[in-house]
This record gives sequence, C-alpha cells and structure tokens, in this order.
Amino acid sequence: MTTAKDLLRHEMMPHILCPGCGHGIVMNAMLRVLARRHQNLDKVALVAGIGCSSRIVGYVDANTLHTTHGRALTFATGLKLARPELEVIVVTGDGDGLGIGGNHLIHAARRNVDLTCILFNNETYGMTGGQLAPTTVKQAFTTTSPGGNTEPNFDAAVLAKAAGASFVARGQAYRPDVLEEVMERALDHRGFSFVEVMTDCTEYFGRKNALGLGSDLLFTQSRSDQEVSRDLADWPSLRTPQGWQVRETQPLGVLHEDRRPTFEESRGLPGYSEREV
Amino acid sequence: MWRKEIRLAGSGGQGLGLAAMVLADAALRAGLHATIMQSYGPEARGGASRADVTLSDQPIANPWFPAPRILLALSQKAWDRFSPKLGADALAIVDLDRVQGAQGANVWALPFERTARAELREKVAANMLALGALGVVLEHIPQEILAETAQSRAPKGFGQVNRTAVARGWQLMGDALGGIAHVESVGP
Amino acid sequence: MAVEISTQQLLLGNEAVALGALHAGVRVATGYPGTPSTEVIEYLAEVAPKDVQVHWATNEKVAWDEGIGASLAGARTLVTMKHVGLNVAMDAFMTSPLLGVNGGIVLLCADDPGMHSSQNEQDTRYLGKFAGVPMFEPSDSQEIYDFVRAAFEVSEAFDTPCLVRTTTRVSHSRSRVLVQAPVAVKERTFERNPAKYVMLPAYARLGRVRLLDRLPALERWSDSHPFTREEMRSTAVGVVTSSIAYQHVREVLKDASVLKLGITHPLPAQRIRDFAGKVDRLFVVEETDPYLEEAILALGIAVEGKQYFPRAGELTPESVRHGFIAAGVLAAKEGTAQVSLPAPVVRPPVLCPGCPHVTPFLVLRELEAYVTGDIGCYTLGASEPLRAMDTCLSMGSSIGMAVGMWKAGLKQHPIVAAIGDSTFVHAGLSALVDAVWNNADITVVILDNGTTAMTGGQPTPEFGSNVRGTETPRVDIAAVCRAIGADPVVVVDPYDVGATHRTLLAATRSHGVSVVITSRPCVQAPKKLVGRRYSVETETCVGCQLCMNTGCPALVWDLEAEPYENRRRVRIDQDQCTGCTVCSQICPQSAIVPSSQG
Amino acid sequence: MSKRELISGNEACALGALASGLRFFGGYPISPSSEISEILSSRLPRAGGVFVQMEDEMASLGSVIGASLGGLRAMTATSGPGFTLMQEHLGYASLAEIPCLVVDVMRVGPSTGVPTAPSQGDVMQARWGSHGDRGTVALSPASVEEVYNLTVHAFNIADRLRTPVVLMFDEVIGHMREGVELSPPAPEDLWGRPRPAGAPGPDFRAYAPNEQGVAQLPAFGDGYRFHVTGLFHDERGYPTTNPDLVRQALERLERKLDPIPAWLPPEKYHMTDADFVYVAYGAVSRVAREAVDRLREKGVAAGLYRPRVLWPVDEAALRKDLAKARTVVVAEMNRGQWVQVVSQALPPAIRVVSYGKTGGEPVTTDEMYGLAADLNLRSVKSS
Amino acid sequence: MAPRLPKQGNVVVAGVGGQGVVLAGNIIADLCLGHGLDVKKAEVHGMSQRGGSVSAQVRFGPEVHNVVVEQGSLQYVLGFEWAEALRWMPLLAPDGIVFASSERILPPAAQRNRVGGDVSYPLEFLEHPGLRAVDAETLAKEAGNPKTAGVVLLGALSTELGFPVESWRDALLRWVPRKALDANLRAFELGRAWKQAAPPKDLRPQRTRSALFRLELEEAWCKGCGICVDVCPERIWRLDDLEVARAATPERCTGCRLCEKLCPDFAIDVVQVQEIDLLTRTGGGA
Repeated sequence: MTTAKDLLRHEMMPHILCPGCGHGIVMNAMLRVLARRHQNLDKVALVAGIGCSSRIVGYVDANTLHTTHGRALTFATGLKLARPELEVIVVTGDGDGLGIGGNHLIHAARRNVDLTCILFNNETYGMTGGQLAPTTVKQAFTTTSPGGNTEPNFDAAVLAKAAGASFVARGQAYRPDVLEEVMERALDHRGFSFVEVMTDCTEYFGRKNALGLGSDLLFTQSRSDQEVSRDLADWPSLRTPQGWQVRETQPLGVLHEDRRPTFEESRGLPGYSEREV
Repeated sequence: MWRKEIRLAGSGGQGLGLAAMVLADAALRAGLHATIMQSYGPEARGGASRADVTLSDQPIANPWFPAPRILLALSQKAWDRFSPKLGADALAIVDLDRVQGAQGANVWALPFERTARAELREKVAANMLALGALGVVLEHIPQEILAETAQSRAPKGFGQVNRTAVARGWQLMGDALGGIAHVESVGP
Repeated sequence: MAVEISTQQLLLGNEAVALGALHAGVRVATGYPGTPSTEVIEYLAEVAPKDVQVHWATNEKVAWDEGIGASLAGARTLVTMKHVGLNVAMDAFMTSPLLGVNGGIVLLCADDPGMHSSQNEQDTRYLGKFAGVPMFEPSDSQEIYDFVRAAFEVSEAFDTPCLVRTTTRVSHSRSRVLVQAPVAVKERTFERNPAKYVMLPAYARLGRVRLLDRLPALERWSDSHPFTREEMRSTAVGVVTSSIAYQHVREVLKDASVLKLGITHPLPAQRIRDFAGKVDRLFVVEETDPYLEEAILALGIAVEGKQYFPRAGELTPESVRHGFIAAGVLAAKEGTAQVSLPAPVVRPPVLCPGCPHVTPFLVLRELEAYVTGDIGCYTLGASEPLRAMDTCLSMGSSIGMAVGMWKAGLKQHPIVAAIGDSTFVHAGLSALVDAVWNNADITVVILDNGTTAMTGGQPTPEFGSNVRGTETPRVDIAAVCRAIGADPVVVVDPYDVGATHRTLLAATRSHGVSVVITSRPCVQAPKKLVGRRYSVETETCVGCQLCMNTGCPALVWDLEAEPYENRRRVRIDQDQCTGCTVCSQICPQSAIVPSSQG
Repeated sequence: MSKRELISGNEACALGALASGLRFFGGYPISPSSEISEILSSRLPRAGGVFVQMEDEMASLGSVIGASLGGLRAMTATSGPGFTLMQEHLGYASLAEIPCLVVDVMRVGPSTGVPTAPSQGDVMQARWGSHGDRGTVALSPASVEEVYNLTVHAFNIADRLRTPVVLMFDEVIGHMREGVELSPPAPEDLWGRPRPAGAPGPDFRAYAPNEQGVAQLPAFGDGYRFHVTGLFHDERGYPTTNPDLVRQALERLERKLDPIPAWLPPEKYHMTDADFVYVAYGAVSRVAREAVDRLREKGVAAGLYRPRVLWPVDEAALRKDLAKARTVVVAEMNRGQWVQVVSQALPPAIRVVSYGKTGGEPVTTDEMYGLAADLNLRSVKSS
Repeated sequence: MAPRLPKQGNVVVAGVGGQGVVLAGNIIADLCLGHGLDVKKAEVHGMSQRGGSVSAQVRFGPEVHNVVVEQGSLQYVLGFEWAEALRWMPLLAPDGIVFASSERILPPAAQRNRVGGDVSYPLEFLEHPGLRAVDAETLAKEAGNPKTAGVVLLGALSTELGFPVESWRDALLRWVPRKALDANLRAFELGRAWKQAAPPKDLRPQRTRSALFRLELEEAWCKGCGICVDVCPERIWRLDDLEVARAATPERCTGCRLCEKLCPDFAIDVVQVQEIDLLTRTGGGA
C-alpha cells in the first residue's frame, strides 16, 4: 500500500526546512493522509504561496503549483473550477495566508469553493528571517518587534469561520494522529475546509523567544485544551494568591462543520459528481 | 597589489558570521580594505552557511567571487559543498575531526574543535582558533591586531577565551607549517 | 494540663520520649523532622501545655543551638533529630559539654539501622562517646520514658548535655508504659558567666578540664546505675547487649545470662568485669558497629561478637540465631519444609499520583542535564522510570556538588541541582551564596511543595504556620534567591508541562547561577488535594506509553482492553488519580480527558 | 586609516534615513531588503518615529503616503515583487504630489526569481511601471557610503519637489559590508517642504504651484481643510475632467523634476580624453572603474560615465558629456534597460554597445576588461 | 470448635502505603491490651508509605520482649493486598494462617516489559494450606464504603484469633472514625462471614501476539534535530557526534511510530519485521 515516502520527489530531498522545523512534521502527516486516499496523486493538486510552508509542495510528487505571495487561493479557485474532479489542497503559512493573503482567504471562505486550505501557523515570517506575523502572540520577540510584540493577533480558525468557511478545524504538529484525522475529514468535506495547524519555527521564533529547539518546541507547544487549563486554574496554588493565569488555549479538532451549497453547486457546474471521495 | 578572497564555511551556530566580522575588522585596523558577503536565506539554514571575506591593500570593487583563494571549512557539509569549486592553487584549512576526506597538497586539517573543547572548555571557540590559523597564511594582519579584535568583538564573557584561541590557532598552524615557513602568496 | 496516661495505652517509642520529657518538666523542645525521630515533636506539640515551647527548627544545628540557649537560660530542653541530623549539629554538640548546662538538656537521636528511610546507618554511639556526654540506650517505650526523665536529672547533676540514642525499631514500636507523677522543676534563670559560657580558647581549656574531671564521676555513676541490669541464668553463655539487640537475645537464647546496658557511655566497666567473671563464654550482640565489643576488648576481657553477627542492616531474630548457631551455642534448627513461594513483588516507593516534582524531572531528563539531587521525596526522581537524578549525598549538598562539578569542567550538558523547599531552607541557603560567589554556571531547581513531605508533611518556614498550626511570618524563597544574587529567578507551575519546559530550558542556557522554583502544593500533606480526575479514552489510546514515563502509580496497563497493534493500552486508576493533568498534556493522541463523572 | 566601521548597504540606508529625520516606516518582509526594516524597527521608535509592519506592500506604501500627508518624512523598503505591487500607489503619490521614499533592493526577477541574488532588472519598471504618463525619480548609489548620502538627497528631492523618489540598488550593495565612515548631514543640508503661501480660508488653493511648479500642500490637521484625490484636480484639489487642466497638470508634474539631474551630476572618471567609455551605474560601475584603470595602464583612453540619477534623464547633458566618445559600452545586470536611454540620446556616429549580464552573478572586472580587448565590438543591434 | 482465648502469639498486618495498615495494627494491639496481655507493636513510617510496602507487627503474650516476629513463628498474616500478603509467607509458622485480600495493586515497576507486555506480578497462589483468599474489595463495597476493606479482613481474622466478638467491636468503636462507624461495623460482620474467594483471575492474560520492529534511517535526510531522541518512549534514539540519529537499543522498539510521525525530514521508517507468538516464541514473517 502507498506510504508517505512514496509520494515524495526523492530527487528533490532532503528539503530545505531547518532542522526540527514543525512544517516537516505537518507535511509528514499530510502525505500519510493522502497515501491512504490515493494510489498516486494524479488527481491531486497542491497549490502554495510564498514562504517556508509553501516550499513543501515542491517535494510532493503531485500536480504542484508554487504561486505568488498570498495569492495561492486565487490560483486554486481557478484550477478547481476548471477541473472540479481534482482534489485541490492549498498550502499556505500564517504570513502568506493571513498577512498578504488575508483578503483572498475571506473571499474563498465566503464563496465556499470546494477547496481544502491548510494554514501552517508558526507565528512568524520564517523564510525572510523571523519577522512579526499576524499570528504572533503579544510580548513575543521577532526581528521586527525587538521590544516584544504589542499588536493583538488573529485567531485564524475564528476568522475563517466568520468569513463563511463551512469546515473549520485546528491541529497541532505535536499531535500527528489528531492532525491526520482532522485533515481526512477536511478533504472529505464538500465546500471550503480550513485547517489551521499549530507548528513552530525553531531557527528564528524559537530561538528569539528561548523556546528551544525542535523537540523543546513540540513540548512547549503541547498547550492543552480548555478543560485541562480550567482545572489548573482553580487548583489551590501555593505562593501566588491569584493562582496561575490561565494559559492561552486553542481548542483542537474539528471546530465547525456545516453543509452549504458549494460555489460549483450554486453555479450548476458540470463534472462535479465525478469527484470520487 | 595584494588581494585575498577567503570563504569561511561551516554549519549554522559555529560562529562564522562573527569570525568574518573579526577578520574584516582586524584588516581595517591593519590599514587594509575589507568586504564581507554573508550567505542567508534558505542556504544559511539546513547546515551549510558561509561568509565570503575579501581583503586587499586597494579599495575593493567587487565583494563577490565565484570561488575562494582560501577556504576555511569547519563542517563536513561545508567541505562537500565548497571544496569542488576550489582552484588548483587555492589553499584550504579544515577541522580535523569534523571534516573527513579532505586531502590535497595545500590542505591543512587542524584539531580546532578538539583543542577548543579540551584547552578552552568552550567548543564554540573553534572559530577563533581557525582565525588564528588563517592569520598565519595571510601574513598581512599582525597576530596582536587579530587577537585584540577577536577580544573586543567577543560576546559577554568570551573576551579572554577568544584572545587565547587566536594565539593558540596561530601556533597550531605555525607548527603544521614546520615553524613560520614563508608561504609564497597565492595567485596574482 | 498534663494528659493522664493510663497504663492501658501502647505508647510509640517517640511518644514515650515526649512524655518523659514532659513529665521531667521540659519547657523548650525543638528539632528537625527526620525518620525515625519526627513523631516526638509532633506528639509533644499535641499533649504539652501551651506554655511549653514546641516548634521545628530549620535544621539540626540551629535546633541544638536553640537548645543550648534555652538550657543556659534555665529551661529544661529536649532536642530531637535523626542520626545524619546529628552530623549537621556536631560542631555545636562537641563544644557544648565544655560550656556545661543550666537547665537540663537532652538530645534524642534516632539511628536507622537497615536504612528504612535514610542514606546511611551510622552508629551514633561513637558520637556520644566522642563528645564525652552520658549516653542512654533504651530498648522499649518504658525504658525510653524512664531514661529520658533520668537524663534531665543527670544533665543538671553533672552539668553536661545528655544523649538518648534510639533506633527505628525502638522509636517506631509501641509498648506499654507506666508513668510517674511529673516532677516539679525549680525555676532557673540565666546567670552571666563568661568564663563558663564563652568558649574563648582560655575558657575552653578550662571547660575541657571540667569535662575530663567529670568523666570519672560519671563512670562511678554509670557503674552503680540500676539502668544496667544483670539477669543471671545459666552461666555457660553470657551476653552483653543493649537497645533492641537485648530483645532479640531474650527471645533466641532464653536461658543465657544477660547484662543489659542502659547506659553505654561511660560504660559500667566494673559491672562488665564482674559479669564476665561469672560466665564461661562472653558474647556481645549489638547492631551495626562493634562499639561495645571494642570497649570490652579494651578492658582486657575476651569477648566474641562481630565475627558471628552481621554489621550491615538491622539485627533480626534469624541473624542472631544463626550467629549463635555458628558460634556453636545453639544446635542448628531442623530444616522446616520450605514450600516454594512466589518471588515477592518489587514495590519500591514512588512519587504520589499528581506529585508536583514529576514534570521538572521529566524536563531535566529531556535536557540530559547532570542532576545533583538532595534528601526528600524528590530523591525518588532517581528511580525508574524518571531516572533523572545522578547524585544524592546529604541534606543540602545538591548545590555544593553542582558547583564542584562545574569547577571540574563538566561541559557536555547543563548542571542542575534539585532541592526541596524545606531542604533548601535547611542547608541550601549558604550553598546558594557559595554558588553565586563562585559565579558557577549552574541552575538550581527548588521543588517547592510547601512542606517537608517525606517525613509526613511538617510545616516549613515558607508555608506560614508552625507545628501547632498558628500563623507565622512567611519566607519568600524567590526574594531570598534574588537577594543572594541568583539571576534569573523564575517561579513556574510544574503542572504546566510547556511552561516548565521553557523555563528550565532558558535557565540552563543562561550563564551564572539561575534558580527555577516549581511551586505547587504537595498532594498528600499537610492535607490531601484532589482535582477533577482524568481517564483514558480507550479507543483513542494507541499504547505508546509516553504517559507512563511520568511513573505515576495511577497510570496502569489496561489488562482487559484489546491491545492496540499488540501494545497494551493504558488505564487511569480513578481512586489514585488526583487530576494534576500532566499526563493529558503529554499524550500525543489527546486520548486523556477529564473523567465524565469527575 | 580613520575610524571606519563595517556597515552593509541596507544598514547605511536605514542610518541615512534616520539622519534625514525619518519619522515613519511602513514595510513588509521581503528578501533581500528585510534588514532595513529590522534595523528601523528598533532604531526608529528611539528616534521618536513610528515603525509598522503592514500586511503587504500595497498597504505599506499606502501607510507611507498617509503618514507623509500627516507631515512626516516617510519611507518603505522592498524588492522586485513588492516594488511591482507598489506601482499603483507610486502613480497616486506622483499625481497627488505626496513626498515619500521607496527603496528597491533589486533581486533576480521576474516573479519569485532568485530572492538572494543581485540584479538591476527593475530600472525600466521604475520609469514605466505605473500606468499613464508620469515623471519619475530614481537614484542609484554604487557604494555603501553613497547609499547613505543618496538616501539624504532622496528625502531632500522628495520634500522640495513633493514627489515620490525611488532609491534603487542591487542585493550585493545591500548586503556587502565595507569599511566606511558615514558623515551625517548638517541640519542646513536638510531641505524642508515648501510652506503653503496663503492662510486657511475659502479661497485657499492647495494645489497652486510655486515658481518651481510644486504645489505647496500643508499637512493634514494644520488648520487647512483641503481635498486630496487620485483624480486629476484643479488648483483647489477638486476633481476635474477639463482636458486643458489635465494637460497643464501633467506637464507641470513632468517639468518640476527637471532640476534633479543638475543637483546630482554623474561621476565622470577619466572622461576628459576618453574615446572608449563605459556607462555603468550601481555595483557594475565599481568593476568598470577598475577596468578603466587597467586599460589606462595599457594606454587605452578609457573612461567611466556613472549616472547617479537614472530618472529623469537630461538628454542634452548626456549628449554633451559623451560627445567625444567613439565607443560607448553600457554595462548592466539586466538584458539592457538604461542602454535604450543612452542610444536614444546619442548620435548614430557613436557606437553604443549593450553588455547585459543576467543569472544572478555580479559583473566582474575581468569581464569588463575583456570587453575592451575584443576591439571589433559587437554592434548594439545584434545583441 | 470455638477458638480458645489466645494466650500469646503474633500477627502481621501488611499492605501498600495508604491502605490503613497501621490503623488495623492499632486495633489488634488494643484488643490484646484489653485482655490484660503484654503487647508490643512495630510500625513502618516515612518514605515507605509513598506507595511502597507497609507492615505492622503485633506480638502479644504474658510478657513480650521482641518487637519483630522470628522466621517460622508467624501465626497470622492480614494482607490488605495480594502480593503483600504473599511477601510474609516465608515467616509463616507451620500452622500459620494468611487472610489475603484478592485486591491487586500493580506497582509501576511491574509494568516495564513494554514489548512483551507481560506483568511481573505473582500468579494466584492457592496451594498453601494456610492461605485464605478474601474478596475484601467487594465485601467492603457491599458494606457501603470501599475504604472498609481492612475491617472486612479484621472480621475474617476474628474467626481465627479467638478474642470475643464484643471486644473486637469495642476496639473498632475506639479507633474507627465516627462518621464511618456503621459501614465499618457492617464490614466487620461481612468479614466474619467470609467465604473462600473464587480463584482470582490470572493477572497475566496470555497475550498471544507481539511484534518485532526494525528502525530504518535515511541518513542523508537526517538533520540532527533530535526530536526522535526526545520523543521516543523507550529512549532508543541517540545523536552521534556527526549529529546523525542512531538507534542505540532498537530491540526495545514497541512500534508506536512516534519517531516516524514526528520526524520533520521523513528520515525514519518503522518496519514491522515479525509477528511473534508469545506462547511459543516462534515468529512468522511480517
């Protein structure tokens, strides 16, 4: 049966991502999901923007399109409408997808084109050297927020849901099986599915915020879901009367799923039914 | 006129950026001209990172060069990446333990990291040891200026370590050459 | 109000110490928790009237200093500690006999042969002789009561501190005690007497002479004292013994003559010579070191002992019997039919479910740090599966050893000292000053659970209450560390795996002395804490066992569930789980969730 | 040698901007210009300015225009793909006469190209990138020190003539570190913006040009409530479709840039008797100068003509300066862009040769020297 | 025959820290004292309570000297946990009796063989004539409070240790916490009516299948990030001095694939080599 490794372009490997980069883990999970769904990726298109996460499509043996910064969703919309039978997956980063590409994200969600958008959120612009990103949390240090970031950050999942995405989920590099399950359901979903994946940048963001290297980031990333942090907050604390402030928590798994007519259905476009799932 | 194109190559975190700044700054203090072209972006990650330093007694028009006259390689990946492009008359200094398979007439393999770890208790000082060795071959930057620059630009708490490392590197290379034999200048 | 103890009740050895002291009119009692001596102070705090000062000290040396101070000020004083604790107090203990006393002062020191809960089984009797103080060795609760009362009298009579030495078996056994009426103690107060109390060399030399003059008088006192009991039976075999060994001998050699020594310094030399003369063959049966045997040989009396009886561990009826069989005194026991029995289960003590010490050790293991450990529950961090502690010597030595390792040039991995909050206040403070003074590149992790957990959860200075639970000023450890000069000093929640990871990582990478304080209350003591319990969603668990690396006893294999790819899935024992959430944060499958009925 | 420091081109640009009184930077990360924004992100707030990282390049120039209207000296820094996104707002700033500085650190294009390799491929885009006929200002430094100085001049030009100015240099100049000694401009060398003539009131004309043909716009919030639009507008700034007013405004906007070439004359090196002239700018001019020296040693009358202002071009001055040359080699790191300006300006008698090097590797002295040696030079047409 | 009033003897109560062993010891000691007997009791405190083995030895008689029980002279063992009861059997007198609760508390140390998955915990052991298995857990639940399992066992012991029932109940009244008194009394009665528990299930169900795994590394792709080193539950992976991952103890691999899934560079493959039959230790190819 096909394995993730079979879907790689071996002549291109090893890839350029830094040692311990979370993106590699997410790519690993994505290829395992695809390996379960397809013998080969003839009927799969990976469309990516510009940035570390977008470079991974180059290493996948599929129809891969490396577009311009922030604009992947526009190219993907055209490709999907032209060839509805293709399973089109858009790979974007937090800078590429929420920074320069934010406008296209909310419109793609509104249109509900049958695409699956996987946003790699490592809270920084990795490719250009660790600058501030729309998802960088407050007080975090980056090369363009040397005094600590003061801007509030997006919650990508909430934004996508508000813009009309009919499937919204969040995964974590540290929890590959949860991530695979979430991606599987996203690909099965008819309509715009948005998956935000918490991953991390070891070379810049990790180093500047003393979060450590690969595995250290994975463990610090193991932010738990709401129940655990609520439990921790109301436990008796020893020294600090106000107890430990509740850590910022991201609920994981499928956060929203509803069935709305996709753009293709509302237009009555042909060829829609051929897409076998 | 005297001109030397030098490439300092190794893996990320070995302090090559700092070594380039120290070398170029020492050249300025010795009355020479110097330029640096640091690699960055995807190449700098995933292992091989490099800094190209050009030294000359005349103003330097082009800081870029296709292949270096002197290659300093502190990691296997760097040696594998940059040694094929070396010219016949080029000269190479490599770390004995970290680089295997570096032979050739004018290739010197010296135990920079091992000496740094054993004598200076700081593995990361290998870059300054390598700089000391380089100083011998360049013959245009006095050891005192190189050591003094290495100390002044050292991160907090590493000043003395850097100074000793340069001197020790100078000695390592001197011994390898069998006393301070004159190295005829390479290239035009 | 003194509690009237009916003869009906069994008194724990340590309770008998407290009672003996109470009835001897003790006014000040202190010490440092240490198995097997802890219960004395706790029981005294319960039964003694409010005007009796009963409270823990921060360590054994301070306790003895307080004791001598109280004694010179006229109060009868009891100080308690375990054997290794006396090592901490030796500096003050050795010189105090030169000062002499005012109010009587008695040191209760409990040895731990067999190391039930200690890092060595040193024989404190040598220290009694070494200090030249009268030393009593009770063998059960009744003798403890009597000896402690007598010790106060002797202390005042001979102007010297007294030592009552027990062992685990004596301190932690219960037996009946007949009590006498408490004695009325005449009021004393402090009289300035620098010549006696200021140990300038000139005065100390006088004190030394006083000590030496006192010994012959003490020997005469010891020789004639009823606490040494001669029980003549068959004269073929005579056994000189003391403490719990006496009990073994009485059970194993029912008809042997026995000279039971209640006072083992100064030894009743004459009584021993007389006894030796009355028997054909003389034995000494004693635990651990040949203290009595050597002394008797020194008196020129032929005696057999340690060639037959073990030096290591506790004496047991079996080892005493084997000894006498080997010596030809007893016939070998006929072989009882040995039924094949299953190998006993290995059940070492483990950190409790939800113990706040687990996460820091998990992280230190990840960092492959060299961890110099200390004495406390967290010493269990060294055992499976945490395996995150490299050394453990004595109270407070973790920081000093870390500095030593750094000075020796250890560089591959970060050097981390792991020390509890109570141990830090006990002997860690001066070590931290030393570390800062040497600008060592080490990290000190203070495992702050607000109690001295290992010995049953006694309050600590930073917890803000004393042994009687009254409010006391709180010591802010973080502020103290900052004042000493450690930088950075960070307090982190050990139940937050991510934060602990980040904090420890940043600390081990900073130069100089950094301090990380993991702060969560102990789940066992002083009161049991339980949050919302967690359980494993069996169908999500893939049996990777990452959670079991925490070593939590609540995480057990699910022997009923279907294995996942031949690997056992995990189940959480709902009775033991305290809801600390650490396993749920570590699980890469998000398979551990709050129990529904939680 | 005096007190020299190892400074990169990008760093010099940031320091030059700070020395010129920069008070606003709106930018977006892009190789190879990120260092400029990274340095300003910490130094600009300390100088009392505002640094903001916008969501993309259009937003960046938009925020710069807004800040400039607020009266601050404002700039952004980008590279090829970002420069392309900024064209619409560059046109807007020209028409609405709003001073600002755009730094373009050129990398190999088109599209994503080679983000970390040098080129001079954006020169024509600077001139014609934005739609419609519009004058444009583009300066080209050739050393780290000159990046610093031209940044100061750029702000001066922008403020005095109320126009966007583009400062263009390639990745090598941006990232190379040289031993340089930067001399900050004296306060009197910093030109201010023309103050509005009349007092606020109904008949105040924001866009009434002064004698240099520059509208003397006040800053928003200074009490002159006035209208700014991207539509063609009359002297009060109100939209107009009147063809005459549109034509007049268009010519005024073009004419007002005329004095620029004179303010920053080109560098003429060994030009007095030269009949073989290299025309080169930016990094290429450095190796051209070295080639001239080597040719002079061989007795060849070689010279270097290095323009510092790429746009606007004073064709007459160009013709006069190169009159005596027999052969003119225009060497660039693109497929021949500024060479079209030179060949259009010079009489056919002078042979103009285009030497365009692409691929991301800088031109070397040996290449330039080799060109001259091959005396039967290729004619311009066949390239 | 009704048990005679005991004159002298010894009892050991054993269990795991926190099960109430010391309390049961006190009740028995109190009982003996009540009958005018001399009693001595040895207890274990401190570190061992942290989930380790705990015991209380009670010796009574006209005059008691030693505190600890000598080998071969132990008359009664009250085991609150199965393995802890078995621990004291070597000291049992020939006619000694062991009342052992069938409750098992699996120590973490008994669950270390993660490849085979078998538990190092003694099989049920019923051959010994003196061993009485009591399902104290169930009876305690019947009595209404699972914490009363110890008192159930005391009830069972009271059928052998012949003190009159009233004195057992008086001792209970004195020592058992007020609010749990009636549950404890019910538990005591249930204990007295104990029946030999059904042979407890074998704790080590025969796991027939297990698998062996081979770890493969694509050396050229490994960048030495160390994630596999830190994440492997069996701590198999190590970085060599050229910063390349090496499997130091591959035989301990349980096939959980965490290293394969969390490797950012696709460098690790976990290949199932063999499915071995645990019983016959023979293997079929993967």
